[in-house]
Amino acid sequence: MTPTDYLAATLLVAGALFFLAGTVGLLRFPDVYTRLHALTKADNVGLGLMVTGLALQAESWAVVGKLLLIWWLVLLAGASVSYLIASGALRRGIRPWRR
Amino acid sequence: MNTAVPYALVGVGLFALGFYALIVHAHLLRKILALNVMGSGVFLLLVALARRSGVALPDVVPQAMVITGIVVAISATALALTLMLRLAAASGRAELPDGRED
Amino acid sequence: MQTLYLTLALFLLLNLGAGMWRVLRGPSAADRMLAAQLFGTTAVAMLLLLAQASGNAALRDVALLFALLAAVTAVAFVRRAWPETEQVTDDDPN
Amino acid sequence: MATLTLLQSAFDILLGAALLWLAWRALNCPDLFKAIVLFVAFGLLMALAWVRLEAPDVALAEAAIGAGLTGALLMAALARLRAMTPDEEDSAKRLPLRWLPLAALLLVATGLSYVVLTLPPEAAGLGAEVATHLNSSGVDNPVTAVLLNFRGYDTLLEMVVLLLALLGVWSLGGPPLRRKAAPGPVLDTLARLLAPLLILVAAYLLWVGGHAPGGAFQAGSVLAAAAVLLLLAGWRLPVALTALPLRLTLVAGPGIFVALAVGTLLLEGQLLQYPPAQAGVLILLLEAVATLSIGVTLAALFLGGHPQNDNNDQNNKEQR
Repeated sequence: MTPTDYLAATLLVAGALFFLAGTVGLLRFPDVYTRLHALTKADNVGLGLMVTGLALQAESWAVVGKLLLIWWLVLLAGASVSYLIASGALRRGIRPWRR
Repeated sequence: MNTAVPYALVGVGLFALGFYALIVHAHLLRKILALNVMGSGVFLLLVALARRSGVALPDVVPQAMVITGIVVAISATALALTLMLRLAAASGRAELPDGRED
Repeated sequence: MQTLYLTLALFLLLNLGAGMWRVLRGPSAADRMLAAQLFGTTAVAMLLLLAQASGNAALRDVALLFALLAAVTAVAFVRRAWPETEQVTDDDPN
Repeated sequence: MATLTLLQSAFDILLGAALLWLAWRALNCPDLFKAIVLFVAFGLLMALAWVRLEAPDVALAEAAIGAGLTGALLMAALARLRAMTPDEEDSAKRLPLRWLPLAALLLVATGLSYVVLTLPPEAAGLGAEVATHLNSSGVDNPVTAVLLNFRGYDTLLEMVVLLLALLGVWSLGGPPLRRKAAPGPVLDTLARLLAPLLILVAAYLLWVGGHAPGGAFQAGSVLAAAAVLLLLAGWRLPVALTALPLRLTLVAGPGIFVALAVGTLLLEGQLLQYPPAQAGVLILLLEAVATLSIGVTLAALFLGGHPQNDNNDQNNKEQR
């Protein structure tokens, strides 16, 4: 294992932990808005860390480009869809959670 | 025992699950889902069985057939959904008459 | 590294299984859709890991398709299938 | 190495169990919307199963169709159904002899599993045959070679099936559901960004299909996804294009296939037997036209009724 490998492994594991955080948020948070918040942020960061880790191991720049494109697409879709769901939920009168 | 055999068994399971749901559920949308699950089971069985030897040259003919099958399945699903909607528009219910209520 | 890739892929699959609970539980349609969205992102990560583990570059194309198409089902939900009046009250005992 | 095998087996078993469980829940939970979401998740996991079975071509098709189009199709149908029948919940009537099909199917599943487990370990397939003739097929991807050269008649008939399904839908479907609500800036931007990318990826899949996983079906499905996204964002075809140009695009795929079949039958003496020197070009041409037809047909299937009914009174876009 080279230093790059160690760095990549650290990034991958960190990414996986963010995914775990996202899932815990999805299961434990009290309403749809907080769950949206947990999912979109944690998962997109998790995927970003994983993409960075995999990019360090990639065999060519084309692969790095594809990995970044995939991440960007997930960010775009995640951001737009979470906006659509949140505004739709508000319009339908689902009240945000208050302590 | 290699990768392929468990998936072939899952294919068998999916087929049986889908068939059961196709028989017991009255709602047509559920029947359409059941048909799709059955189809997925058959596809899985086809590809998994072709791959079970695990040799260097996997048989690609079943794979090609499954790709065709997936596209045919979605077009058949679209037609079935339209038929269901038509029936619902005509009778007010998305179920087949079962003869017991007449 | 191979072991790490596969371990992480397995971990993500378990994660996905846990997220399934939210699809079943709801309570609102939006919650179910949201969880399905999580599946898409997780599947992308899993595919990228498997691509690196197996050296099969085509799996990145599968991940690319997932990333592109994740939005289509969700948009279909928001624009078509989401009823204007949500009957379920969103109160979670947690 | 032992750890690797163990991890892979664990992955396979978990994935298989998840597939069976998802199918069970999707088919038996009372709420139809939940069933659809579970079915979409099922399609997603199916793509992973294809990956594990080393069938990336199938995984691409499943990803495009299972994860994208099927979900959109089912959601749109459910919305129309709800508009017609308010009590859409599946009552799951108690059949008097519910256990009878269960027992029969358990028997069938056991028998099938027994057959699967006792099959000889070596599959007597056509893998070697395909590999031998791959050089003369004009492409390097064996799946594309089978789909468009060795068994081109499958694909020809498949295009006809697609067209027939669309004819069925057009002759049955009422006017499609119309949402008057404006798509809003976010959805509009998303569609404007994603649709060109989807078209680009479709072209990439079409090109890459010659030597790596990809091809006309996958590309066509991605093209259809682009169209579906635009339709959902409120875009409609200009009225001028809904009559003849649309119909021509729809029949172009089967049409060029039939023309080529007749041509090869007359010149080479056999159906869809391309001269090896031109095979590569012919397949690419065929695939390009087929992609366009598949994409437009699938999108039209999503839209439901004939597009002319839909926008008699509209221009390029839905009223905002």
